[in-house]
Amino acid sequence: MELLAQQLITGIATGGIYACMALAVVMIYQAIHHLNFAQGEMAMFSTFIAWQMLAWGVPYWLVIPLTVALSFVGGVAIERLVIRPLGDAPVLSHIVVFIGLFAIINSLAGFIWDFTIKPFPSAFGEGSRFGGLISNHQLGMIAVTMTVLLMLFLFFRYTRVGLAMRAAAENPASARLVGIRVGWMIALGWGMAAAIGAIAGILIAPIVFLEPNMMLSILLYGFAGAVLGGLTSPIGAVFGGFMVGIIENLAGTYIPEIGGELKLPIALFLIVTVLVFKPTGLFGRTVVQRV
Amino acid sequence: MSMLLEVTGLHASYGDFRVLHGLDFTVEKGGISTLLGANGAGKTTTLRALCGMIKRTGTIRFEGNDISSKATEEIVRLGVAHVPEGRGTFTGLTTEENLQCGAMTRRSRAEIARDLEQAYHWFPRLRERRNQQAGTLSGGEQQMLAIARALMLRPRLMLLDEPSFGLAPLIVQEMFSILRKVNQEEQVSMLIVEQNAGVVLELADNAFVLETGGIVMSGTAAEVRDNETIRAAYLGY
Amino acid sequence: MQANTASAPPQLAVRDVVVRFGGIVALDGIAFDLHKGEILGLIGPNGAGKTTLFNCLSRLYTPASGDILYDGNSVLSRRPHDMPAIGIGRSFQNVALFQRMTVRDNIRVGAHAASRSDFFSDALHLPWVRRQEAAVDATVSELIDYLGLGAVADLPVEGLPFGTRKRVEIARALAIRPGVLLLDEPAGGLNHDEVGELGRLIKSIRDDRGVTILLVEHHMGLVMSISDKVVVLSFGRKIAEGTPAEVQQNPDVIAAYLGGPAE
Amino acid sequence: MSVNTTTTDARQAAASTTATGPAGAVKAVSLPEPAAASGNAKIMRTAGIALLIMGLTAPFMAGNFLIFQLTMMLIYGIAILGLNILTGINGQFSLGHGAFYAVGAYTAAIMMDQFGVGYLWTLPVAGIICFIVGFLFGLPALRLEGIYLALATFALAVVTPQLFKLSPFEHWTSGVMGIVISKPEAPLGLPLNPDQWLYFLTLAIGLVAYVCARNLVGSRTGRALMAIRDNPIAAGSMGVNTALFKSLAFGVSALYTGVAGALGAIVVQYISPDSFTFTLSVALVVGLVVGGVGWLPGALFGGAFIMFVPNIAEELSKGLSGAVYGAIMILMMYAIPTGLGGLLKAALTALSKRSKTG
Amino acid sequence: MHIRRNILKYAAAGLVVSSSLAFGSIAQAQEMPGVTDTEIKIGNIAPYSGPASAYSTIAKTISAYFDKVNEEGGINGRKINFVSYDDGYSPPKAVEQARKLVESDEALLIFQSLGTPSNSAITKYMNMKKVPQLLVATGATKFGDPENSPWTMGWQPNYQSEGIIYGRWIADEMPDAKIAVMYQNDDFGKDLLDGLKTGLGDKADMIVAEASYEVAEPVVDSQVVKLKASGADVFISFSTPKFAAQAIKKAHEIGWDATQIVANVSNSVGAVLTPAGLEASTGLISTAYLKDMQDPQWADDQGAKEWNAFMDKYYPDGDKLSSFTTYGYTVAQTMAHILEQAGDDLTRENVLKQAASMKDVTLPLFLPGMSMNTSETDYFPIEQMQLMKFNGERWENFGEIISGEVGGN
Repeated sequence: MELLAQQLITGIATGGIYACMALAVVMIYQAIHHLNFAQGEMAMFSTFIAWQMLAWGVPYWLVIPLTVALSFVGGVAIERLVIRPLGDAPVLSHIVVFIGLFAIINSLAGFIWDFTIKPFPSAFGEGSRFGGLISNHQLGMIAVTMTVLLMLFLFFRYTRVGLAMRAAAENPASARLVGIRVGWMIALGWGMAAAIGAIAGILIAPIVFLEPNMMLSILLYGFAGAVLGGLTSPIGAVFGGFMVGIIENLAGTYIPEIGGELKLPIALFLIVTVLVFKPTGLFGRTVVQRV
Repeated sequence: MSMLLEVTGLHASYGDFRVLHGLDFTVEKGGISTLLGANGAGKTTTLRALCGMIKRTGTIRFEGNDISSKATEEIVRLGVAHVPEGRGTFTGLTTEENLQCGAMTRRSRAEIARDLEQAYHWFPRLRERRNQQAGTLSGGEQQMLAIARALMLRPRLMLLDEPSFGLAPLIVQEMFSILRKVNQEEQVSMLIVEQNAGVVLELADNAFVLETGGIVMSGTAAEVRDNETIRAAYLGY
Repeated sequence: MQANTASAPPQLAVRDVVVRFGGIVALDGIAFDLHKGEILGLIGPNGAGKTTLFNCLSRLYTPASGDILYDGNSVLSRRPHDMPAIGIGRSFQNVALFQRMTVRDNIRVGAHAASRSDFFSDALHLPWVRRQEAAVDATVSELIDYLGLGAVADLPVEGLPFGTRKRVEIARALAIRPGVLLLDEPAGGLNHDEVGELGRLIKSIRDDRGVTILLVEHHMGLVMSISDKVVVLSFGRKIAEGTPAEVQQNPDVIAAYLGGPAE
Repeated sequence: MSVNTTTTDARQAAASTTATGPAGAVKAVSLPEPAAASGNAKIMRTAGIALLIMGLTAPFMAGNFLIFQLTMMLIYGIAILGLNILTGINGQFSLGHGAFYAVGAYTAAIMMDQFGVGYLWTLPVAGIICFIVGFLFGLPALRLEGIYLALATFALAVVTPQLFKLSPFEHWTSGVMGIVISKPEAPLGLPLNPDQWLYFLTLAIGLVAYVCARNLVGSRTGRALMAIRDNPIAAGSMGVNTALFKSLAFGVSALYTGVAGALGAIVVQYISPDSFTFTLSVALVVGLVVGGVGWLPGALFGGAFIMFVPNIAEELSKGLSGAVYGAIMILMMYAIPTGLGGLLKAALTALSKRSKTG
Repeated sequence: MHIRRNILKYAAAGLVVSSSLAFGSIAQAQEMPGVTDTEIKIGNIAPYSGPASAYSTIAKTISAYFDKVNEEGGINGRKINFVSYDDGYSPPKAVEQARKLVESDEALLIFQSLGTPSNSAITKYMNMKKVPQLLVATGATKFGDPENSPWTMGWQPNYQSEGIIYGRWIADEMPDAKIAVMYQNDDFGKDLLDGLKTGLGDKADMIVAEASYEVAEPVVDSQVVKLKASGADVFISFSTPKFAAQAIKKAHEIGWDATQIVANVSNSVGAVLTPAGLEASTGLISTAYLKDMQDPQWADDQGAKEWNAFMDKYYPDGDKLSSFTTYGYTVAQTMAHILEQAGDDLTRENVLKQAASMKDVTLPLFLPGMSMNTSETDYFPIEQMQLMKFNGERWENFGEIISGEVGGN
C-alpha cells in the first residue's frame, strides 16, 4: 500500500516534531518533577530571539549557539526570579505560575513580533527525500533529536551532575544531605530545558512557521508523546513522540468518516488507554515502594 | 580532647512553635555522643537544626567554622553527614547510584571507587543489591544504605537519627558494631539520637539528656547510665 | 495456655501462605493460628516477610497459594476495604494517618465501615444521617477518652508528636470495632517508658475490649512481656513458634534474629 | 471546625502513602487553639451573612451589565466548587473540568433548542448527565495519579470541543455554528427583569450547591474523600472503597460543574464549541487555586477572580493584557501561595492568638 | 481615558457591589447614545489574547486609522472614541464585552466584532437592544440577514460566495478536473466548501477527496499527502494563512502539480506566499477584492501610497506584510464613510439606515472596478471579487469582476 507507506513516513516526520518537544518536556520533568505548561512558549520565544538575530544579520551558525546559550541563561533566570520565590508552595500553585508564565510569554511575543507567520530558515537546506514526504530539514531534525537524546542519556546516566540532578529532583531534602546544591540543580534543569526547548523551537519553526501560537498544540502533542513513552524516560519520550505522530496520521487517514475530524481525539484516547494499562507509560519506570 | 562541634545557645522553632530553647553542648573529635530523651523532647529537631534543615539561632562551630547560618549543602560539604530519620533513600535510584550520590562532594574518582568497595565491605548485603532500585530494599537494608551513603562523604562528623528504628535486634547489634568500627578505624565522630538508650549508651562516650527543648543532664555515657534518677525519669529503664 | 489454644477453633488462621514477587519467594508456606483473646507476637529479621504477611492479612497482597481464614471463612475473595467489616483492623509501620484531618476526624474514618450513608443523604444531611453521626461521635469520643487524646482531638494530625500520632492510629483502628487487630511495629520510635505504656495499652485492649491482637514488633521487651505466643519468621519461612520463653531459647531464633545476649 | 484550609500537595500526598520516617514530615505548622476555633467560626458566619445580604441586595442597585457579570461570577463559582470537591477534598487533579461545563451547557441548549424543554428542567438533566459522564471518566482515571491524571483530564478538555463539532452530531449540536438560546423571563409575574431573575436563580442554586457541598464534606462521605486524599492505602484499610468513592467524587464534581455549564448557557444565550476551549478548564483551575484548594467558600472568590481580573488586566494594557493577567496570577501566588483560603486561615489564627493574649 | 475609571469599577465589582449605585443605571433617555457634540463612541470586540490573537491586528489598525481621522478633525467635527475590548475569541466573553459596550459604555454601535462564534453569540442581544452591529469581521453568510437580524451587517465578501466563484470557474474552465479540498473544520472552511459545491452545481462529484483539519493541529502534511493520493489535479485549500502556507509548501515538496486554489484570507504575498516559497506558489489561483500591498504592481498606486504613509505615521509597529492591515484600514474607512453620511443625525436608526444605503462606494484599496452597495434587503456590502493567478512574483488579475449572489438566505 503506497498510501500507508506515505502516511507512515509522514507520521514519522510529524512525530519528529513531537519527539523533539517531548524530549524537552521530559528534561524539565527530570529536573523538577513538574510539567511546565510554559515550556512551549519558552521555546517559541527562544526561536523568535533567533529569528530576530537573523533579521539583524547575525550569521546563522552563530545564531544557533547564541540562542541556545541565551535560552539556557533565560531558563536559569526564570527559575531564580520567578519560580524560586514560590518556595515550597503546593503543586497547584506552581501550575498556576506556569499558566501565568505562559500568558506572559505568549503575550509578550505577540506584542514584540506580531502574529504574522514568519518563515524560519532551516539549517539543512531546502529539498526533500522519499518523494517529498520527508524534507531534508525533517531528517535533520530527527537526527538532531536523536543526538540530543543520546547526549541526555549519557549525561543522566554517566555524569555526576546528571546523577545529582536526578537525586535532587527525586528527594530534595536527602540531596541536600549529601551536599548537592539542590537550588542550582533545579536552576540547571530549567536552563537545560530551556536550551533543549530552543533547539526544539529552531527545528520546528521551519516546518510550522514561526508565530506566537506555534507551540500551543505542539506542546500538547509533546506532553502526549512524553506521557505515552513515560515521563521518566527520555528514550520513551522520543519514541512516544514518533508514535503519536504515526497513530494520529494513520487514524486520520484510515478511520472512515470521522477519522479526519478526530485525529487528535483518537490519538489522545489511545494514550489514555495505554496509561490505564501501564500508568507510567511504555518506558516509564515504576518506582517500587514498600507499603 | 579538642572539640569538633561546639554548640552554644541553640534555638529553633517550627513556625511559631518553639522547640529548642538554648542548647549548649559539644562533641569531641573522634568521640561518639548520644542525645537521649523522650519523644517530643527535640532530639530530631536538634539534628535538623545543626545541619541547617530548619531555621535556628545560636552559635554552631564545626572545626572552628561558624556554620550557624550556612545552608545544609554547605554544611555537608564541610564534612557533616546526616543520616536522617526515615533514611532518606533515593528510592528511584539504584543502590550504587545512592552511594555515588553520597560522594557527590568529592573529586577523586579513584578514592570514590575505593570507598565504594569499603562500603560494600562494611555492608555486604548492599553489594548483592547494587543494581536494585533502593525503594525495593528491606528496612534494614535501607538503613545500611543510608549509613553507607553517609560514609561515602568521608565525613568527620556523622549525625544519626534513630539508626535502630524498625530493625531487628540482630541487625541492630550488627549495625552498632559497624558504627563502632567506623568510629575507630576511620576517625569519624558521631552524634546519635536514639530511643534505644540501653544499646546506644554501650556505644557512646558521652551523653546528653534532652527534655522539652533543653538539656537536663550531660556527662559521660557511664555517668548517665549509672545515674539512677536520670534513668528512671528520662530513659525509663 | 497450649491447651486453651487447641480447644477452640482459631479466630484467624493462616494456612500455608505463599507469596512470590517475580522470582523471589517472600513467604514460603507460612501457617499459624490466632485464637480469640490471644496476643500473638510475630517477629523476625527485616525482610523476613512480616510486613508481606501483614499485607496479605489486610488484603493488599494476594497469596499465590494457601489460605487465610477468619472465623473459619476464607478472606481471600475479599477486597482490602472489606476487611474492617469482617472484623480485621490494622495499624501501619510508619503511621499512615490522614495528615490534614483532625484527630477526631481520623478516628471517625475508622468508623466508616461500621456506618452507612450515601452521597445524596450526606449532601442533604438527612435526619437518619444526623442520628448516625451522633452515634459515631459517641464512639469516637469514648475512644478519645480511652486513649487520652482529649487535648489534641480537634487539631490536625500533621505536626503532632510521633507518640501521639501512634495513639491516634490505634484509636482509629479501634473505631473499626475489630475482632482482630493487626499492629505493625507499634513500639518503633518510642522510648522505654512509652513502650511500657504501650504494652499496658495493648493488654488493656485485649482484656477490656476483647480484641485479639497480632503484633509485629522488633522490641523484644514488649513482645516477650505481653505475647501469649510468638511466631518467628526468617527468609519467608516460619522457623519457630511457641511461648516467649520457648522462642527465646530456640537456637535458630538466636542465630537468625536475636543475636547473642545483649552486652 | 469544618473550615478546612489545607491545600493539595501531590508530592506530599505521594510521600504520605509510602510513609515517611518516625516523626513523619515534621513540617512547620502552627497549632490553632481549639478555643479559638469557635471564635473563628463566628467571624466566618458573620462574614457569610454579610456577603449573603450584599448578594441579595446587589441586583437592585447594580445595572444589568454588572448583574450579568455577577451572575457569571456565581456560575464560575459553582463550577469551581465542583472542582474543589474533586481536587481539594478528594485530592484528584483535573485540568479538564471545562469539558463537564461544556457537556452541561450543551445538554441544556439542545434540550431547549431541539425539544423545547423549559430551561429549569434542563438543569437537573444536565446535572445527571454530567454525573454519569464524570463517573464514567472517573473509572479509567482511577488508574492514574498526579501529573498523569492532570494530563488525561487536560486531554479531555482539548478533545471535548472537537466532539461537539463532529458532523454526525451536527443535527443536534449545530456543529461549529452553535446554538442560540432565548433568555427566560421571571416566572410568576415577579417584578424582576430577566437579568435579575437569572441572578437570583443562580444565587439560589449556588447556595443550595454550597450547603450540599458543606454537608458532604462534614459527613461520612466527605471524611472518606479526604481520607483518600491524605492516604489512600490507609483509607482502604479503614473500609473505604477507594475506587468507588474516587469515581463518585468525579461524578459529583462533574455534576456541579455541569449544572454551572447549563446555567452559563442560559445566561449567555449562546453556545458553540469555541465557548469551551481548554482555556476554560485552565481558568477554573486558576480560580480554584486563588480561592483556596480545599476551602469551599474560596470558590466564590475564585469565580470573582477569573471573571473580573482579566478585565482589569485588559484595562491596564490592551496589547499586553495576557502578560498583565499572567503577572497578576504569579503575584497572587507569591502573596497567597495557598490561596485566599490559606490567607484567611493564617489571619484568623493570628487574630485569635492576639485576642487571647490581649 | 475610560480605562482608569473602569479599573475602579472592577475593583468595586470584585468586592461585590454596594458602590454600584455610582455607575448603575444611568438614564437612557438620551436620543443619541454614545454621541456628544464632540465625540462618537464606537465599540469593538477583538481577540487580543488567545488562539486567534493574530486577528487583533485588524482592531489595532482600525484604532490607528481613527487616530488619523481624529487628528484630521474627526467626522463632522466629532472625534471618534474607539473602545475596543478583548474577548479572547470566546463567545461568553464576547457577550460580556458587548453588554459592557452597550450598557455600561453606551457606545453608539459595535463595529467589526471579530469571528463567527463571537458574533453569533451577540447577534440576538444586539438586535433585541436595537444597537447596530456593523461590518462584522467574518464572512459567514448569516450576518447578512436583514429579515431576522436587521441590526447586524457584514462587510467582506461572504465565504460562501467566494466558494461559489471557485466552483463556477472550475466547472467552466476545467470540466474534467478532479478536485481535492482541504478545509479548516469551522464555519469558515465549511462555508467555503458549501459555496464550492453550490458553484459546481450538478458537477459536485468532481470533488474526489475532502480532508479537514483542526486549528489545533500543528501541521497538515498528512492531509496533503492523503489528498494527493486521491489523484486529484485541482487542490483547493480553504485554510487560514499558516496552514495555507504549509499546504502550498508541502504540495510542492511532494511534487503534486495540481492547480492550486487558496482562499482569499490566505493570499497575502508577504504573509503566506513568501513563507511558503514563491516558487512553490507560482500558479496559485485565488480571489481578491483588496489590493495586496506587497504586490509590486501597486507600487505607484495612489491608494497604496496613502496606506504606506498611514502605516508609517499611525501604526509604525504594524506589520505591513499582514493583509489584516489593509483590511482594517479599508473597513475603518467604510465606517467613517457611514458616519459621515449620517451627518449630525447620529441616532442608531439613522446610522443603520446609512449603512444599509451605500451606493457604489469605492475605497482606495479596492481593486479597480469594485464598489460597495447595500440596501434594506441587501446586507452584503462587498459582493464582488476578482480571480487572480500568482506568477511567481505578483498576482495577476484575470477575468471579470465577479459578483457572488448569495441572498439573505
